[in-house]
Amino acid sequence: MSIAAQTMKKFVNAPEDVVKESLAGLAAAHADLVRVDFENQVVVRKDAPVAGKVGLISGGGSGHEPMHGGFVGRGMLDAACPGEIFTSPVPDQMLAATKAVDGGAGVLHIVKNYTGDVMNFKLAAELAEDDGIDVASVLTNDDVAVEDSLWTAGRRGVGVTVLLEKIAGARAEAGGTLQEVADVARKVNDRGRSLGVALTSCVTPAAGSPTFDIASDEMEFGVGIHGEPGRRREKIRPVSEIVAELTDTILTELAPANGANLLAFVNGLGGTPLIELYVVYNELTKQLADRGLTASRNLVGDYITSLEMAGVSITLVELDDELTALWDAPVHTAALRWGV
Amino acid sequence: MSIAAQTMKKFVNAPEDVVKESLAGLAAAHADLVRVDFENQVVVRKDAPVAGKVGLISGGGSGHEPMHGGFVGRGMLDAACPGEIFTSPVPDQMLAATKAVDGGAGVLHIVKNYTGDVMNFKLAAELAEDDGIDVASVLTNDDVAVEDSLWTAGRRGVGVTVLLEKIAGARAEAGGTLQEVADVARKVNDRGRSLGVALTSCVTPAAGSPTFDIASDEMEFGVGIHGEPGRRREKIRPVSEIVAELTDTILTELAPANGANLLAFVNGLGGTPLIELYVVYNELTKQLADRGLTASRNLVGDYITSLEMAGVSITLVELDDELTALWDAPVHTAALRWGV
Amino acid sequence: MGCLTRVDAAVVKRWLEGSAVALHEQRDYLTQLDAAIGDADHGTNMDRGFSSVVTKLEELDETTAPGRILVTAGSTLISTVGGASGPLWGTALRRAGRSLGDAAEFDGEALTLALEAALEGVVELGAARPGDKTMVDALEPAVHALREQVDAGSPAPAAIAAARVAAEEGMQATVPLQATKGRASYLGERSIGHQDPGATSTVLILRALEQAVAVPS
Amino acid sequence: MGCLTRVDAAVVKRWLEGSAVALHEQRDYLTQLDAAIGDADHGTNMDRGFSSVVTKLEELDETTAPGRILVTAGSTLISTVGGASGPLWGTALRRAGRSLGDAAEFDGEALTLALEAALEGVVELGAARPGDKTMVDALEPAVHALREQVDAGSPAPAAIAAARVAAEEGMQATVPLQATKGRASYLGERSIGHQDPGATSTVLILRALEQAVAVPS
Ligand SMILES: Nc1ncnc2c1ncn2[C@@H]1O[C@H](COP(=O)(O)OP(=O)(O)O)[C@@H](O)[C@H]1O
Ligand SMILES: Nc1ncnc2c1ncn2[C@@H]1O[C@H](COP(=O)(O)OP(=O)(O)O)[C@@H](O)[C@H]1O
Ligand SMILES: [Mg+2]
Ligand SMILES: [Mg+2]
Ligand SMILES: [Mg+2]
Ligand SMILES: [Mg+2]
Repeated sequence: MSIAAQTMKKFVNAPEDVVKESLAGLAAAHADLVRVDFENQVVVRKDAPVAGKVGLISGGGSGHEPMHGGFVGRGMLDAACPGEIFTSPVPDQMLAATKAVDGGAGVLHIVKNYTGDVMNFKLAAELAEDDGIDVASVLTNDDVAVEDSLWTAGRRGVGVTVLLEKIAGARAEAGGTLQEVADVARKVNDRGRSLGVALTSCVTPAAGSPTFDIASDEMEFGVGIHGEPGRRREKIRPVSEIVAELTDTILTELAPANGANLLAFVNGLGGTPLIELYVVYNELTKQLADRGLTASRNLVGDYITSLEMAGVSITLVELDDELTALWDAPVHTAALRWGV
Repeated sequence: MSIAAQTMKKFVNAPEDVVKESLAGLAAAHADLVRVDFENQVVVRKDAPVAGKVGLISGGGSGHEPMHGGFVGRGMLDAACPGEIFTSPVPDQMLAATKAVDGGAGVLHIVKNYTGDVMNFKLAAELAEDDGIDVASVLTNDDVAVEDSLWTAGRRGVGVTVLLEKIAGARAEAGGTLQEVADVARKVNDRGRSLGVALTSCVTPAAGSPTFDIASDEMEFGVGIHGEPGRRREKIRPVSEIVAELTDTILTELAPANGANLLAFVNGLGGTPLIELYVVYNELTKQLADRGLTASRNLVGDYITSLEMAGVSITLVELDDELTALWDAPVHTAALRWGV
Repeated sequence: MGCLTRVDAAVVKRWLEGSAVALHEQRDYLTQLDAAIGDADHGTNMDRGFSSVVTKLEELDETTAPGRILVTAGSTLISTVGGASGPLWGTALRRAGRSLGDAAEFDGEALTLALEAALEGVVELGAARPGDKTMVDALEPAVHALREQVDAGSPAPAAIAAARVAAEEGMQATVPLQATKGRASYLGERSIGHQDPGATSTVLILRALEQAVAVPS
Repeated sequence: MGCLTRVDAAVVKRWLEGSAVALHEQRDYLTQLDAAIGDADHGTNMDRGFSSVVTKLEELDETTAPGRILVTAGSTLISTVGGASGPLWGTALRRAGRSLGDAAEFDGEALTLALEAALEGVVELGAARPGDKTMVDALEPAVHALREQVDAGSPAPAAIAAARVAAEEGMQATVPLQATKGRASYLGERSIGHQDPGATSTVLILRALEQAVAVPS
């Protein structure tokens, strides 16, 4: 296996061990926050289950780090279920996570809208209900690159997932009921939209070669976080033009109120340096100002990635007082931390 | 210019504007923490100068984000001077920063050991002294890839710089005198060593092409953060072997006490995904355990980068009670935050 | 080669083992099909799942009823595959097994009811209709053909052979279709001209059934 | 072409402007040399610095003394270059200017004292000795030759020509050396066989001086 590993530009041993070894590293680095159940491959908040608190779990294929394992902790997720790279986890993981975080107030399943994830979470929810655990599910589907119609599996769940996990987690920490936590989660998804662009492809350890080919002067506009194709392939343009189109497309679908306050999230897909993410954020603030909109809150960094893909996604969520207060509430996870 | 920009896999407008535009983004995203003096190209802590507090400034070429601008804030730096990409800032910037943060208790210059940085900071210190400001300078030189001898410009300053800025910043926040802050800074440098390895080259916006060529199955062992050559070029090996050699080489030079507590810092150079950094951390903890050493504190992520270079560096600092307490002290910057 | 009209546990085991062999042999081909319009893991997924099923079967004791075997196999797929095909094929086999109950043997009619239940489970979970360019485009015509043949009184082996042929036709018919379900739907018109991986693996599984029934037990 | 033995502000301006032109023309060549053993920015750095110097000169009024012009030029380099060469050349020109003081004109002896001060400043700041593979390997022999010629009574133009020749020899002599200062030192033995960029730009600046003095003012 190490032979295969050596032919790619990755720090790995055997490709099939990457997920488990990475989880071991996460557990060692953040033993104060999480514990990892290796048998079920689940990352669990250290003090779970928190009695009387609604439990939040999410999951999906690995390769999007820090999502979701890096979001487990106080004020965000109670557990995360990492699947193999880019492959949905199985219901057994989700069931184990659900049981591990059930503090008696029920458990919320946060599911990104991909056929595999949806089906596996659906089966897990049925199994949990059989065990008498109260489960609610919310679906994130914010990627405007995909039209939401009978002709597709629907918009994909991307950047909004991160913001929703933070905000719903704060609601649960504040004692919200399962219904209340699920409601605010759906509210974030309804008020949020995203769009991304890739300059290079990711490389999965199993494949060892790029997921898609792209010329040195091309970008994939509307790329998915698994390297799924976007709206179109085109020549790379100056960042001002790229951000202008991303912002336009997102706002057309989001249609926020005049002068709305937005949570502006500039997300790196893994291989784009921070210096460029701030250039993108600078362009975004100009675009918003031109439209009389304000980024009253922001997040800039790599939070929902696609391995080493060079690219960026922008997520905009229309805030109100409730969402702003929940966003500002303390959070303590490996990847997001403030107020504590 | 946008033509040039479009031929590289970067989100930029004109290459010569990248640094300024990125600083504008930083200022917009973190207006609560910093202000940017664009005339002098200096990032200053929002509430600087803090009366009676020793001011800490650092600086160097850009392209290493979040270092240093992302470390300006409470409990760390009072100002940062970003030069052009990979080029030392000029004394004027350092002088402006020194004046902006002088709260009457003197100013510490944190300088990475590169000929250009050292000379420019030296001239700046002289100018500041002329203006009657008390200045002390500490040099970081932790990169064991370079032997510290008459035959070289000396070990390069790399990962220790980040940890030193945090720890010395805490000492200053706690009311330390210029002498005390400088002493603890030197203590961190004396007790810390680093080594890095690159799998791919960085690409500077001005050049638009890789700084060095490297085959698809090769790695540069001991690379510098500007793409300087390391100890040798060799075939990529399994991460377990790479981390074993990195750890060996660092510990041979560091020679920590038996059973020492270490601050273990696994740093991504920009293009390596987080899932791999945790795999590296997992290997590092095994290596340390084999030697009876403990990573009582750790930091895993991209903190001192080389644009989009795929690679990782490991920094180990031997802790004692003083350094541990200062590391744990609250910090609030764009890139490092806890306890507040 | 002898022919039987009644199916028992041995036949069901041969079916699952035969499916595992075929999916393993065709693993890379299935993954290539998925690379073209999906995420290049269908072969890996099905191979991982069915090899786990084979391991699981060895743990079952001799007397286990065919229905139970299928339920166990379905649960194993659900627990080991992930992705879309795990829940889909897992549910299909579980539903088929439940419909067979605890009988030690069953006839063509019972097999037909079982596969109808399987199809129902797939459609319930995935909400795909024929023409959506999914495994349903192979499974649905197969179950239809099976029903017709059995109602017309043909013996199980012949009925299953007809089902397999119908599945192959359905599989080929996915090529010109535009996918409207699953990952392939993100491609829009660019999914046209490619054969659906899930429909392809469905054919392999039906071929394995045909062979399992054809062999004398 | 006439020759002068006394130097004034016009000559110093021609020197700096001539240096700016030469460094701009040779910008990519210098950067290539730096790419081989450094970080590929020496041409950019020197060009950026000296073009700022030229702009700055335009702001100075006619009567500014040559010494002041050099001090201003040095400060401008320090403020605009960054990297190693900014402080080094900036200090060199500032020291040279200070040693000339406010005199409106000066002779070969004063020029030699000024360049000796410049060399001293560079060595003080960078601590490089001849043989370290730096600009000192060109500047030091040049200043030596100048001193010898002037002491021997030769006119400034001839003395400066000799200095330029010595600088060129010193520059060529850097090729077989192993760098022990600056970025190039990280290469260890791999720096051998390459010409030092800073020594090369030093030659360009001395050639500009030679030409500035040769032209009648
Ligand atoms: N909604 C659905 N209903 C039925 N079958 C589906 C559906 N979505 C996808 N499929 C089938 O699943 C196959 C892909 O399976 P697989 O690649 O293993 O899962 P994933 O798409 O999650 O990677 C597709 O070729 C298609 O036949
Ligand atoms: N310590 C030193 N003393 C004298 N000259 C030096 C020293 N270090 C470097 N140099 C000169 O500086 C040149 C490199 O300048 P430049 O590339 O502009 O700066 P940097 O090395 O910071 O990128 C080298 O070619 C060498 O001649
Ligand atoms: Mg998949
Ligand atoms: Mg430089
Ligand atoms: Mg697939
Ligand atoms: Mg250089």
